[in-house]
Formats: sequence, C-alpha cells, structure tokens
Amino acid sequence: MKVAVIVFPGSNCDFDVYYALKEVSGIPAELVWHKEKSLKGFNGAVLPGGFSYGDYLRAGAIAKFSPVMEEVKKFALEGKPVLGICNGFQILTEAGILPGALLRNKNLKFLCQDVYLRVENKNPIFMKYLKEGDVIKLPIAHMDGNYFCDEETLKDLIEKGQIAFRYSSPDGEIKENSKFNPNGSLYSIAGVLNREGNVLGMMPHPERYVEKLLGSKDGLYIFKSLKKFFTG
Amino acid sequence: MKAKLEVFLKETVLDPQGKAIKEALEKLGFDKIVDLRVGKIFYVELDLEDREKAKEILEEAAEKLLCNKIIESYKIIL
Amino acid sequence: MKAKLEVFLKETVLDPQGKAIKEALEKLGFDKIVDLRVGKIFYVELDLEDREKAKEILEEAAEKLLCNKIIESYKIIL
Amino acid sequence: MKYNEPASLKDALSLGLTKAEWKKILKFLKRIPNFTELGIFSALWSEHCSYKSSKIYLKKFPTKSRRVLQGPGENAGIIKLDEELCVVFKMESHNHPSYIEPFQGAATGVGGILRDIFTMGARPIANMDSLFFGDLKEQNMAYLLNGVVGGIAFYGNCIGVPTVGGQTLFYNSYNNNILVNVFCLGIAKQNEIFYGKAKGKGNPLFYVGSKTGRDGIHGATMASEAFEEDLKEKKPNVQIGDPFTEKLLLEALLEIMKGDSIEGIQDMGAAGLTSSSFEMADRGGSGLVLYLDRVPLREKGMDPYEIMLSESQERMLMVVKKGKEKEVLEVFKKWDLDAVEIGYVTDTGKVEGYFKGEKVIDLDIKPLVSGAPKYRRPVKKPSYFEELNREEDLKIEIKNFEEELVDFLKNPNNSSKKSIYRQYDHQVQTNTVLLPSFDSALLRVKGKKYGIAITSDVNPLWCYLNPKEGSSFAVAEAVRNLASIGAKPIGVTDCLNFGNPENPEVMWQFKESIEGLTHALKYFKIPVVSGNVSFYNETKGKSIWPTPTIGMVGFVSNIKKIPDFKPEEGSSIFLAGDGEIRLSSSSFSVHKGYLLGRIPELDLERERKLQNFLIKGFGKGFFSGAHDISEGGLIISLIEIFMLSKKGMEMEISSGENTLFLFGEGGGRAVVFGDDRGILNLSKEFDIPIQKLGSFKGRDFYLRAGGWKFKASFEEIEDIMEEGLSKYME
Ligand SMILES: Nc1ncnc2c1ncn2[C@@H]1O[C@H](COP(=O)(O)OP(=O)(O)O)[C@@H](O)[C@H]1O
Ligand SMILES: [Mg+2]
Repeated sequence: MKVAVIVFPGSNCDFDVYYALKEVSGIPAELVWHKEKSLKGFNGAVLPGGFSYGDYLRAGAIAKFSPVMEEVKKFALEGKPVLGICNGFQILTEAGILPGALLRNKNLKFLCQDVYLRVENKNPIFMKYLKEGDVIKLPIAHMDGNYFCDEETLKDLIEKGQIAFRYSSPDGEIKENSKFNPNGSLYSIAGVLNREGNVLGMMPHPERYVEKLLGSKDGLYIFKSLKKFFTG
Repeated sequence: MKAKLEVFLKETVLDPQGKAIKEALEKLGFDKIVDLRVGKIFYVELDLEDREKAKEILEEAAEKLLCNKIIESYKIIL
Repeated sequence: MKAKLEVFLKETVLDPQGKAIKEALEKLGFDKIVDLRVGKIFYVELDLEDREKAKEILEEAAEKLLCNKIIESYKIIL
Repeated sequence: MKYNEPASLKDALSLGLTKAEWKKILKFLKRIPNFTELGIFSALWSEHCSYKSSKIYLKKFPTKSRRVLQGPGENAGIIKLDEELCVVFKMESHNHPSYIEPFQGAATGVGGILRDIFTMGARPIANMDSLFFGDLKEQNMAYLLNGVVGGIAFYGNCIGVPTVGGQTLFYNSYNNNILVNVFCLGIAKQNEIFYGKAKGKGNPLFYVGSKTGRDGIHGATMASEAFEEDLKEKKPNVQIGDPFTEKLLLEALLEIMKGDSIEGIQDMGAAGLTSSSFEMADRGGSGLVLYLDRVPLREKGMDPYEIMLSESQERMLMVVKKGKEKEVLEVFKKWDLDAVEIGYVTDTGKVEGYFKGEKVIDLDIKPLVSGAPKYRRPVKKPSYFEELNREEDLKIEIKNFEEELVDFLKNPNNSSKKSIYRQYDHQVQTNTVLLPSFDSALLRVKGKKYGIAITSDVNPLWCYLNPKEGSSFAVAEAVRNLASIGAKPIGVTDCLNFGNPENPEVMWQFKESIEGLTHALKYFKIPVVSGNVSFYNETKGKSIWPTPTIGMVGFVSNIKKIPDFKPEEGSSIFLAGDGEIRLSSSSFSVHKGYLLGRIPELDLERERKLQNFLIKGFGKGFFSGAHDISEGGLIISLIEIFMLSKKGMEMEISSGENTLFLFGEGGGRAVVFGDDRGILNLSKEFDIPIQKLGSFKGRDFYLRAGGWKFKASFEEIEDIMEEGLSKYME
C-alpha cells in the first residue's frame, strides 16, 4: 500500500499530511508533483491544503486542470480512497468529484481556530473508528470554507448519507447561525463524501492534530481508519 | 480586440461581501443604494477581430475555468 | 434604477491574479487570449431614476469606499 | 531627464542627496555621473540602505557567542541550534508603505522578510508581527488596522508560513505613523547555508522571479524621508504582493540549493537590482557586468534608471557556478518560473551596466558601499525629559472598581488579540506547540527533543519617558517572556523605529536607546545577529515615540517540559519577584489620560534571578504555567491566566495600596502556579520573594481587594476581553 500526497503549485500542507501519514500513522506515502500523469503503484491519494495557484481565481479552480487530476478522477471511480483537505476539498468540488462549492467565509475573513465536528456517518474507509454522534475537535484555517449547494443536492446528500461531518458545539449540538458554524456553511457541513463513500472532502485539518504535543490527536481517527482499510 | 467577461454569483447564492459593503455604505449615509452585489470582471485582450469567434472563445473560457456554474453565472460584453 | 461600477487595478500596477489566470488559460490552449486583467464589479440598485444623480452617488461611493485610488481606477456604467 | 545624460546638483537634491554628498560623488568619480548612476548613489546612500546615521552606534551591539554563525551584515543572522541545524532570522519594518496602502504594504513587508530568510537556504518556519497603531477612534485607524492584519494574513497564510505571535499596541504617538515590523525565522542545516556573495570570475549572474515593473521606484529613498503634505505624489510607489509566485520561488530555490550549483544569492529588496548587485559584488570582493536589456520587464519602455531602481517584488539575483546553468534552469522550469542570465562576475571591483550596447553604468563598488557617508549627527536631550521624569508617583483614585476595571479591560491595548491572530494561520507546518496567547510562541523541530521559542517586545511608552532604561527593559521583558515558557535566549534581532534623525532630540533618543539595549544585551550575554533601522517616522514635524522592537529567539532544551496551563483545583496562585512598581508610566495611567513619570527602576540582577527561577522551575516540572507581568500590571496578567486556563480563580489581595499593586508596572515579576511545594522551595533556593495571591477554585474569576470585588464567569470575561478590539475588526 502507498498513498500519494499530491503537490500542487501553492500547496502548503503537503508535507504536513505526508508527515502525519508516514511518520505518525505508519502509512507509506510519497509526495507527487501535480504534473505527474500516472499514479501507478499508489492505492490512494490525498489532496492537501494550501493555496494552489494562490487561490487567485477561485480556491481550487485552476488546480483541477493539473495533469495528475485525470488519475485522481480515475481513483475516485475505481473506489480507491481519495481525501481532500481544505484546499484539497475545494479542488475536488471544482473538479466535480464532490458536489457543492466553497464560498467565502461569511465574516469575509480568514479563520484559524479549533472547531467541533459531529460525526454524521460511519464510513468504513475514513471513519471506521468513529461513530455517528461522536464529537471531535480539529482546527480550520481557511478563507473559503463556507459550504454551499443547491436544495436538491442537499436533500440528496442527506438522504444518501454523504455528509461526513457537521460543525457543532462541544456537546454535538448543531446551531447553524452561531459561532459553532464559524464560516457559515449550509447545514453546518464541514465534510462530504461521494456517493460510493471512497472520496472524502473536508475543510478542517486532521493532519494538524495527530500528536499530543500539538494539543490533540483527534485527527488520527481518520488516518488510522485509512490504514486499517489498507491493511485489512 | 478587447472584451469583458462578467462573472457574478447566482441570485440564489448569498453574497456576504455585497451585504457587508452595502451596510458600510449605509453607515456612510448612502441611503439611495438599496441593493448591491459583487462580481468579478475579466478584461481580456484577444488576438483576433472576429466578434463571433471572440464570443465563442470567451464562452469556452468561462465554462471551463472562469465561472463555477454551481454558484455563478456570466455575461460576455464585446 | 440599476447601475454598474467597475473597479480595476491601474495599468501599471501588477495584477498577480490576472497573470495566474492568463497562464492557466494558456496551458488550456487559449492562445488567442493575449492579455487578461481582473477587476471587481458592483451591481447596484438605486432608489432613484435620475441618471445624473445616480452617477454622482456612485462616484462618491467609489471615491469614499469602493475604489482604492492608490492602486485602482473605476468606471460607472448606467 | 534621460538616463544616460549627465546629472546635476539639482537632480541630486531632488533625489534626496545633500550638496555635500553630491560633492563626495564627484570626488569619487572624478567625473559627472549620468542620471542612472546618480540614482544608484541616491539609493545606496539613502538612510535605508546605508545606515548612515545609525552605523556608528550599531557597532556597539554585542554580536558574538559560541552559537553565532553569522552576525549582522548578511541578509539575516544565523544561530546554531545543535551540531547539525541552525536558525536564520531577522526583523524588518514596512512602516511607510503600510501607512500609504495598509494591505499591500504589510503584505509586501512579509514577502520581503521571508525572502531574506530563504535566500540564505533556510526554510521559513515562523513569522511574528509587531504592530503599532494610533488611537482606534481616529478616522482611518480601524481601516489601517484591518488592512495591515489582512495583508499579513494574506501573504503569510498563502505562502504557508505560520504567524505564531506578535505584539499590537495603540498609542496616539502613532496616529500619523503606524509601525509594521515583521519577523521571520527559518531553519537550515549548517552546511547548506548560502550567502549574498558574488564570487568566481566568469560565473553567470541570473535574475529569477517576477518581471520588473515601475513599482516602488525609489522606495528606499522614500523610507528615508519624513511624511509631508505631498503624500499623494508618493502613492504610485505602492507594490503588490504575489505570495503565490514567492511560494514557487521558495520551493524552487530550496530545491536548487540541495545541489551544488549556486555560488551566491540575494533577494532584490529595497533599491532592487541596485542594492543586490552592489552588495553581492562588495561582499564577494568582485565585480559584475549587467546587461540591462535582458532584465525581464512587465512594462514597456523602461529605461536603465527605472530598471536599476525598481522595487518589484518576488525577485532574486543569483550567481550560478559556471557549467551548472542547465541544472538551475531545469528546476525553475519545473516550477514555471523565469530565470534569465543577465550578466556575469568579474574581478574589476566595478559594476558595469550595458543597455542597447551602450555602457550606462561604470561605477567602482567600494566608494559606493563601504565609502557611503557616515554621520555623527548632533544630539540634544529633549526638554520633555526632565519635565516628565518626576520622582513622586502618580496617585489614581478608583471610585467604582468593577466599572473602572471593565473599562480598562476594554482598552484595545489590553484586549485579547484574538481578532487579529485568528486571521493568521498559526499552525501550518505542524510545528507550533504554543500558539498566540502565550508569552512566547514555541515551535518544535521534528525529530529533535528541543524547541525554539520566539517573542517580540518593547514598551514604547517607557522608551519615550526614558529611552535608555526603557530599551533595557525591552530586552528584559523579552527575556522574561521566554523564561515564562522555560526558554533561554540565544539571539536577538531588532527593528529600531525612530523619528527624524536630523532632529537632534530624536538622535539623542536613538543614542540612548542603543546604549540601553547594549547594556541589557551584554548583561544577559545575548548577541544581536540582524536587525533594521527605520528612521523618519515623522509627520509634520512630530516624531513617534522611540520604538526599538526586540525579536528574541530562545531555546527550550526539552520540549515536553513546558506550560500546560492546567492547574489542579486548589493549587495556589503565586506572585514571584518584587521590586519597584509605579503607576506613573503605567499603561493604566495613560488609559486615565496621564503621560508622565519616571519609569520604574531597572534592576537586571533581579530580572536574571527571576529568569533562572522560571527556567529551573520548568526544567523540574514544577510549573503548570507562568505568565510575566508587563503592560497593564498584575491584574491583566491574572485575567490572561484565567483566559488561558479556563479554571476558576479566587484571590484575596490586601496590600496597602491596591491600585498600585494591581495596576502598577515594574520589571522582574511573574505569576506562577503548579506544584505548590516545589515552587515554594525553589523560590527559597533562588532567593525569589514569593507571595500567595489565592488559588484555583470554582469556575469564576473572583478577586477581592480591600473593599473591591470583581467576579465574572469565563464567558463574561471573554466577551469583555474581546470587545475592545473586535468592535473595530468586524
Ligand atoms: N499582531 C499580532 N500577531 C500575532 N499575535 C499577536 C499579535 N499581537 C499580539 N499577539 C499575541 O497575543 C498575545 C498577547 O500579546 P502581548 O500582550 O503583547 O503579550 P506579552 O505582553 O506577553 O508580550 C501573545 O501571545 C502575542 O503573541
Ligand atoms: Mg508577556
């Protein structure tokens, strides 16, 4: 097993993800430059956070054309795990691999802070060690994390169980118009899955909380689950 | 030739920036401004003179890259 | 009445956004697009019908808030 | 005026040179310079580039220790961490540009300091920002604040360097001259350091990064002039930051630097191609030939004068080892960056520039760089000094304690700076162990046991009232802030912000300040390895308060032995240290409208004792937390501890003078808590006076002092602490 961490021009959490996978979670990983046309030999891919192309047009808009994205799309279709974090999530939505779009935060400012996430799903690839209703704490760091989709799509997401995480209070209460949904996301959505459940996009950064030294290990739930999925 | 492409949020999408600016204007006493929305505009220089062709190219650029149709619409001005 | 206000970087000011987008379009094969600069556009609804008055108000709004004249210029379209 | 035509005295004056300097130029050259050459002189001899007013004083700083690898004089200073790694750091001001265009000014300030760090081969791992604004009620001040913070966030977040700390103060003194000081620290292997030296005759010279436009022509000169009414005319100087391009530049360079193809490299900062080419050749003892028509241009029709003096951002000048050109170009191609060979290294001791086949620059380097003017400007003790430095302390009567306290807590100087730092990504790169809100930020180094602490401090009010001792206090406070998380200082960078040096009273402040800094730095044996002087922070004849910002780097030998701010229920809250505290010269007194007073007595020995006590206590694991007492006095410290620990605190204070005790300020004190017995024993061992103020109990902050009482919940205090600033930042 081996996971590709895609490096786009302007990615800046690439190494953090790589470190969290390889050094902390024990998942073999490699940094892969976006101009790469093949992901042969890899079993999964992570699109890390950052500012691909400076987010100069829309976050993630230009990166979706990177050569490597054809392969990422294939992974998504073949059922291989694909995880998009922050800018990675934005790229996945821009590429149409995940539904919806990420708008500017409702207070129009960059937000770097801890958030609480209520687990909405029991996805076997990414959330094996979490159960519905669990609350985990992860940091966000973004300007455009305000999740949006049309009504129909939202209905669909709910019905098909594609919502992975929602911003909540520490006790797991959802209050859409409160400080517990800091960026103003629709339905407090923090992370979504594709229909098949092998692609997860999320705004919070699990790779930042994988060691006690840095304050929390809640991010490990996701990486451990991924490891378990690979090793069986 | 020169052309412009306007890209703006769909009516159904909230525009917090527009709202904030509108409120700031209100505070400054601009009470005749009753609505304001913000969009992007691309000033493009094309290496051709054929308007039809230019329109086609810009349409394609908008569809592919410059406009995210989930949230935005666009308008070409030649 | 409705009006538009375009705000754009002065010619001589670097436009990193425009540059990055232009390069992206180039890579996608849009070789007829030889220059691209990005601006903002405000779609404004005014509670009056007098064009002169509207222009005045928008000019004032631009000067006071919407246009950063150190690096930007603006244009009112009625 | 055409670039290749002979220049005149009038031109020299219009470029900010003096008549004497013009004569000096003629003497050096033995001919009349052309306009381009004159432009080069004016830039290199500007205050900003030449340090002509400050040089003789800066020489006094201690600059050596067994850890110092590179002291002042390079792009940044270097300090060893262990046998393998080192830190590279520096602080810079971007005051004038940020006042003119706060967002872009601050953003390009960050971009500039980052380049200073990675040009040396170090990966930037942390930024700090020290910001000084005027009264937020002044028109435009909130706009400036939001613009500056937005610009720092924009650049730092995008490029992926965490902004982990800083300082933000609001005083009237900065109403017309805000200060934006940015600090960057990078990490490198000791054997992979690069210097700004042009060496090796025949080696090609490469230009890398963004194209050159007419941006900020004469920015260096502008930073060397006071603001006058003609601000408008200076506005076109504004440069736009492009953090995305800089990110590519950073990654491409660090990749190239792993190989063996670069001889020397320097970023094009103030005075652009001029300063980078002349300084590199000067350091390398070489010469350069430049073909100016090869410089990639963004705008049409630029002439050599403009090309040499443009301050377009995100550009580097690089000497490549002959034969390695292809290697270098390939990496830049991978990162979609332009790199162009624009000349080569010679051994002539000259910079020679050609444009359209004509030689337009022919200048000896030595006279221009080392021969730059140095001034011992007149000094005069300002009249305010005696007038304000009164011996007797201020008495401030408090009528309604709770009301006055809440009002004080809502003063933006005391407010939580969360509205600022939550706009900064402070965790990217996953090394930040202690985030903003602690006395110092702490970074781990992956794979190492130790940590790197950084803090930035100065109390400009004290530096105004007493430039010498106030400056010593800035060092002492930084030392204390480091010790408050268990760190020992290993090096300092500074950013000396002052008014107009041609004003003898300002020059006196500067001289005194340097003496005070030197005194304290020598006392604590901390070397200065880099820094920056920003003069001419003056508007309409009014200079800012002397503001020598200190950026101090500390070393924590065991990253696990640091504060957790999780005190046990019932454990004590101690005040450690003593010494003179005063109300006059306190931030409370300024809050109440007074501006006067002798500052508290400086006692470095007491500071050192406290420092040793704190560091030892962390080493032994006695402290759950410590917090130094500085601006705002004991009361602010206690409230901040409550905000961090979120644990109820119950305190009963009975001092003869409660106003003084709670709001007074002095050096050498900290609040500590953790293992009661351990702390008490340690205080005896270190001869530190210690006083129990109360204990952690319940859920509220509950303070009684004589007849005064203040009781509030976490949520209430959080709201109060945020309001003062957040209402200007929504
Ligand atoms: N401009 C800023 N950027 C980032 N962090 C800041 C800024 N201003 C203040 N802070 C953070 O807020 C906290 C309180 O700052 P300050 O009151 O200056 O601390 P101290 O008095 O201990 O030096 C510190 O952790 C500091 O790093
Ligand atoms: Mg402190």
